Amino acid sequence: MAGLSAATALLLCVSGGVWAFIALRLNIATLTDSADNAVDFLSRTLPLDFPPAGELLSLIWQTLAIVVSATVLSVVLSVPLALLAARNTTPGAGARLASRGLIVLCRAVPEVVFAITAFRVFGLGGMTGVVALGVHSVGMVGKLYADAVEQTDEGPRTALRATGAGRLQQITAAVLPQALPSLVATALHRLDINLRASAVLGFVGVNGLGYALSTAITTLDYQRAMAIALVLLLLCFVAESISGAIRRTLLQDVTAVRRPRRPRPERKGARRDRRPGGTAPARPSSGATAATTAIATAASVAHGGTSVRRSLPRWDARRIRRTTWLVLTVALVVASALRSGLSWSTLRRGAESFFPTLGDFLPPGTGGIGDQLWADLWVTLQIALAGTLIGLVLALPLGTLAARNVVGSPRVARFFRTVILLVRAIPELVLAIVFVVVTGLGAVSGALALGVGSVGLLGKLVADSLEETDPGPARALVATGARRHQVFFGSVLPRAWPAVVGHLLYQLDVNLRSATLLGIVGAGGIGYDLLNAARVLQFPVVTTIVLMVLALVLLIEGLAVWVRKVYA
Amino acid sequence: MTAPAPTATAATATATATTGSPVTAGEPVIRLDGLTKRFGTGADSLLAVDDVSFEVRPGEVVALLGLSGSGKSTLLSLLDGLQAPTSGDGTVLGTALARADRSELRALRRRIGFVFQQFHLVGRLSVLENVCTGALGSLRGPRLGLLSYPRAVRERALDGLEQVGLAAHAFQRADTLSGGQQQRVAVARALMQEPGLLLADEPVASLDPESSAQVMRLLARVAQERELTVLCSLHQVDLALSWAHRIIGLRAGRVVMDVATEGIDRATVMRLYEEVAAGSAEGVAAAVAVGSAVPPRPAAAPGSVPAPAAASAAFTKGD
Amino acid sequence: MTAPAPTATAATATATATTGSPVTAGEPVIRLDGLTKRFGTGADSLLAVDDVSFEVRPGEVVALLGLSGSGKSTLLSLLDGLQAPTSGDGTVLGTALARADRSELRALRRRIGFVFQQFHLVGRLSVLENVCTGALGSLRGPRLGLLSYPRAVRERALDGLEQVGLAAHAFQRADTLSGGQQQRVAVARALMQEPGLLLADEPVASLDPESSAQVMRLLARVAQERELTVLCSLHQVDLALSWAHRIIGLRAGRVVMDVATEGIDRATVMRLYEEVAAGSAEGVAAAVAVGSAVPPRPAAAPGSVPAPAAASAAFTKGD
Amino acid sequence: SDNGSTSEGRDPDTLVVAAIPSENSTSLAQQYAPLVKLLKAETGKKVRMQKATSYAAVIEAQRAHKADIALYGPLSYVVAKDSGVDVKLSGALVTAKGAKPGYKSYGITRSGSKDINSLADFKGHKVCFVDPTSTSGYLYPQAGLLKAGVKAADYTKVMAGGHDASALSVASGDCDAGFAFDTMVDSDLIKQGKLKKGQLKTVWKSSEIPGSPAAVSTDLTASLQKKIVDAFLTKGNADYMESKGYCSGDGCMIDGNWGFAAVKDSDYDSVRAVCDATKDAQCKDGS
Ligand SMILES: Nc1ncnc2c1ncn2[C@@H]1O[C@H](COP(=O)(O)OP(=O)(O)OP(=O)(O)O)[C@@H](O)[C@H]1O
Ligand SMILES: Nc1ncnc2c1ncn2[C@@H]1O[C@H](COP(=O)(O)OP(=O)(O)OP(=O)(O)O)[C@@H](O)[C@H]1O
Ligand SMILES: [Mg+2]
Ligand SMILES: [Mg+2]
Ligand SMILES: O=P([O-])([O-])[O-]
Repeated sequence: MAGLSAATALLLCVSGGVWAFIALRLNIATLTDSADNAVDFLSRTLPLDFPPAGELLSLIWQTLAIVVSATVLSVVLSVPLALLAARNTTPGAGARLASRGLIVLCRAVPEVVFAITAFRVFGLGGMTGVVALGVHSVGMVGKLYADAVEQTDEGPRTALRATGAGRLQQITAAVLPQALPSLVATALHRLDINLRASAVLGFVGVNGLGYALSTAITTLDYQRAMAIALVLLLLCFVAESISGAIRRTLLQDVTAVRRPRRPRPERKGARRDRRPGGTAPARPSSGATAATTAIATAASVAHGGTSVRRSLPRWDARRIRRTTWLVLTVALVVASALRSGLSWSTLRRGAESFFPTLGDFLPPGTGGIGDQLWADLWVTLQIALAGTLIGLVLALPLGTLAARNVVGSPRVARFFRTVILLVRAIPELVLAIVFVVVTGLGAVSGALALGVGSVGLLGKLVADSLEETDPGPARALVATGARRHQVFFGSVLPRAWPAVVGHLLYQLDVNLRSATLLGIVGAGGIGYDLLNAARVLQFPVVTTIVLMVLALVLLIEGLAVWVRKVYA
Repeated sequence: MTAPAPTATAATATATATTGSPVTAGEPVIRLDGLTKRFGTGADSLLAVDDVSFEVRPGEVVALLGLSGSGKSTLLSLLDGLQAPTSGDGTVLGTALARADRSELRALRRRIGFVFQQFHLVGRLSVLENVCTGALGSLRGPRLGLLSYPRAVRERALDGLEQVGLAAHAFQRADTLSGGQQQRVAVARALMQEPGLLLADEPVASLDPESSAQVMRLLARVAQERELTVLCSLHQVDLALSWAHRIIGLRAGRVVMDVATEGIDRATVMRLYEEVAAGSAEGVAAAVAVGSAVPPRPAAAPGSVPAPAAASAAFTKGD
Repeated sequence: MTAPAPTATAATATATATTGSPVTAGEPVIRLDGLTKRFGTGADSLLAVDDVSFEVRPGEVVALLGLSGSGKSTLLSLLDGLQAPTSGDGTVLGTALARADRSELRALRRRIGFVFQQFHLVGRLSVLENVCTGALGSLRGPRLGLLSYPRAVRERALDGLEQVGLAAHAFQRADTLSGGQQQRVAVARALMQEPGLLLADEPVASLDPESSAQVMRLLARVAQERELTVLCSLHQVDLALSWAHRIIGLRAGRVVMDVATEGIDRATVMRLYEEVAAGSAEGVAAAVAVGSAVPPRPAAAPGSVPAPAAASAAFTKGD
Repeated sequence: SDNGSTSEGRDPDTLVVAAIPSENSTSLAQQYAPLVKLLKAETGKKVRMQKATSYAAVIEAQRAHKADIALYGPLSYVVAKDSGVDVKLSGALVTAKGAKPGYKSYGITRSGSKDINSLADFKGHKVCFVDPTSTSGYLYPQAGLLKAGVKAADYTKVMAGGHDASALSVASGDCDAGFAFDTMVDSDLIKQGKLKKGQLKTVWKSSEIPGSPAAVSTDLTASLQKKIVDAFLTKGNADYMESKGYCSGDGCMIDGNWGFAAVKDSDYDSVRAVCDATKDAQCKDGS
């Protein structure tokens, strides 16, 4: 019954997308007509124009310091919030609702607004940037963390519950270790989103890569813009490959089947003598000695072959490598925190001016444009639905092809991961301008830009959640000789389904909020009003708009939570 | 791999285990009164545990037998407060299941060791850390990583691993262990609690005869040394006969047999598994009659675990 | 609940099963040549399967015995091409494991039924749909939802469920089944493939004696009817003796025993599990000697599965 | 909008008007509705208003013939024109009837700071700008500083992100001195209660920055271009539109202005001069 209504709700969403698609008069013909405009535009991005090396390096380090600090801040805030928000770890319905609400609030308020607010609290400087980026990031990180926690297998946790372990103990010992790969991957994913979002740092007096990028675009310096985008792309590649390496070591055995390699020539050495001639399928029947040898081996292996009893693992290569990584990461975080201007005095100043600043935003007001706000909210919803539908159509297959446990060939998966990463690295504004050039200013270019942009996020989320499914059942279907796509539909998808649907609704919510982008390209919508109200210092209107967006986002979030519960 | 640890003495054909552990006459450790668990509602609902009432005295070693799906796992999880009963009540170690609040349940669970049928290890953690988590109930605060456990706990966990023959695998990731190895880790984890009551759900299902016997011997020894009460679902009737004081048989969620192992013969117990259609209800009923009075354990009637090397002869009881 | 389905005839004390399934003299179904699997590298690496060479003829029913962690599961998964061997090679149903490409492996797997030790059901799907997925290899195109399977497949899946006594649970979610029920679903799924070779990893570990016997009878019957070759890891020596033609014993990844069940006695097989320390290496060696020639099955020497109601007497062979 | 092209030019059914609302408007209410009605009545076409905040998007839309009329800042016009977009001026906004179009940039510091009294004194201080695309918050100030002999290396440059942020940062002491446009300092922030009158002192005023222009695409047919220019210059003002009943009272102000006045391309040479002086990236032609 619940399943039926959940399916109906999802179907309604998809039809909403189709309807919006039609209502916005999105059609392929107009697209292809003006495609040469886009080609012409893109040709103006060449040759690339890089900033001088020294300047570039300092830009990178400055940006990286703030972005790393902001991401760490978001992780630190998100872990407890997510544990309160996840169905299986929350202490109660009240706490769950409150923390979900808080997470959604962080998401509903764009970084720009956080930046404007944080500027009034902390003044100019890196600290403000860290807070603005970090707090806004909680909206995504907290949500994905909560999802990851809900996704964990309940068995081990029940086992610890049965030992009388407390809630927190159960969580640290059974839930977090299971969710760890996902937590790390999400943090790194957010890191590269924040790298690009660092344009907002321009609002707080910090020059960084993102800001240099947006400045380059607004001054029509596309050669510089694409050069910086390329630098960002490389940084994202680094983040992605680190996250990939971590996923691989942490997830181990994700791939259903390792392709048999041709056997290497044996180096048997000592045991050669046991197989005279080496051709006959010699059973170890060659005598008592053979069996004895075998059993002796068993004994020595069973007892570890070593006499030292240790209660901590040996310092083998793996442990050394892991520890080195850990130390390096901690060092980077500390250096970043220092570089980004974290200090007690700014914190104190922040504490003093927090509430007065909050006062500027209250009570909410409409600035005399209440009707227009509602109309714009409607437009925004339309664009978001259409954009998400486009994203769905593009990202589902791409994300699926990028999951290593689905396609089997690591090379194919890596190729599609790269495609997704490339899409994510294209500056959104450039994407938007391309569509403006193709379709003109307005909702259509907004929806298209959102749709294509969705591939970067949704594709990755889909690929990740497919890779995280329990490999066991998939192995079982592989063992029946099922083809890859059959294994996918028979086992991987049913298991990942709640997560995929969750991500889809999350994308809708992201697109709804990306309305600021739409405002930029003249699509109208609530995002434009929000930016404009902030620009002309009408903070009560900002509050109203944030509340309106919040209501919509909460609605989607509620739908997502419910759907996940039904399909859990 | 994993030849049994040297602590187990397999040389003697029938290692006595629970020998001489008299059931003390104190308050029952478990007292169930019409305990019932129903899954689902309406026509499709299923009575997994149906009006179960029995008592278990301190020090008793009880085997829970029954067909697949007869409600053994569900009953055990009710006893640990992991699921709430639909109706009826039970008192375990002095705690009333249906009335206990969260902290009382936690305190109760701290005193009960539980071995899950599906092991439920944390796959990504090392074997040793998995065993250490068994001590969480007696530690304060959350733990993250092997290093966060006190050295004493780690040492004790290593001892436990040695006892189940897995010391060499201490630092292997739990999800790369073989089925039987995982099961033994689960046993070691439960024993880390130093429990007063052990609930074990088919703790030797995935084990070869030698490892099974080794684990059962271990449980029997611990039971005797620490005056532990044990309730253990099993599929091996011979093991149950030789090892337990008492057998409780379930069928479709109901207790249909409750007998002392002393003096009962294998055939009688096997009737528990007989087809219903075969009209053998009376047989089972007869068996139930045998066990209708909870047997006060004679001090000299211990179960013993057959050593693996023994041929079928070992399946006869006695030591 | 889940009383065994009426199709199983438990009334007869010893249901004949593999009786009269002569091993045909054709090409071996399995031929292994120094098959080896090593996990990890360097000092910590572990030889899970160590230089294993043997042959299995069409129609043979082989039990794979060994201590926990001796490499049974690893060997089975190598045979199904689910893991790649580190060295050595094997030919299964005419396909060379180390040389086969992806599509050849898939074609091979389509002809091999595999029952996993950990069942590996898709928890969120219904029991029936899980069984239906067993037919995927012989269907074209992806399937999503029970309705997407042809009616014939669903009917066959239902039959399979009936045979393992779970028809009543067809529409229950797989992850709410009891351990033993899940295991039987896994068996039904493997049989959906109508395989030429069945690899079963402890397919009755979580089952009570009646259900175990029922499942083994089923496998034996299918083996006979369809000329199926079976390689099945087991922990129940008696079951192996009564049901298989041949026993292969593993120890630390090595084959240390390879004997026909005909004429071997339980004690000899039990030596497989003996402690190394006890200096019994010769015993095992002797056993190995017994099995040095692969036994051509005499047509009249079938294994039989003891029915549950039978007492220990049933463990003697014959029908 | 690119349907109906003929040899004489495009004659689209719908006119697309792209607007970048200026930051010194104080109202959020419908700023362009009366103008849309006017254009509709005067050209007989459908009119679609597209508000955007990205200069780049609007300029590229014009270049690709996806926008027919643009309302934007002086610098945007200069960049568009000089980068080869086919546009011509059709007027610029003025705050009151008869006024000269334009506004000024202020150099500011705290009233209390005794040692800063001119741009030359900015040397050695932390100076707040708005952002590198701002005419009044960056471009003109740069030119002013250069003229006063202050080179980029002589002070610490901070981008505050907005005119308000720049002014407030000066007030709070985050910056020693800074720049913002005139009304932000003189009235907007004071009305908001964020600044007290007399808290900041103005130590420099820029030359008049030409007003925000309206530019029409020259690939439209000549007659259509003429209709549009006429509409802007003679009827595009609060008085006319109110008389026609398109609007009433304050609702007739266009983005806070009374209406349009005639301007020539050479009026924007001052912007070009400043660009030449500063050689700043934002003046580049973007290709
Ligand atoms: N992925 C892996 N990485 C490292 N070691 C492994 C891995 N898989 C298995 N092993 C080790 O290989 C050995 C053989 O395991 P396997 O699962 O084949 O044993 P088994 O005979 O099936 O045992 P059981 O009867 O307990 O199921 C064990 O010691 C196990 O710990
Ligand atoms: N969450 C659930 N929802 C619905 N039915 C359930 C649920 N859990 C268990 N059952 C059903 O309850 C019955 C008893 O299950 P239980 O796991 O207690 O059996 P069991 O005696 O442990 O069997 P086994 O020996 O196979 O492990 C089974 O028929 C099972 O399908
Ligand atoms: Mg069970
Ligand atoms: Mg195994
Ligand atoms: O409106 P400005 O370009 O002067 O910031």
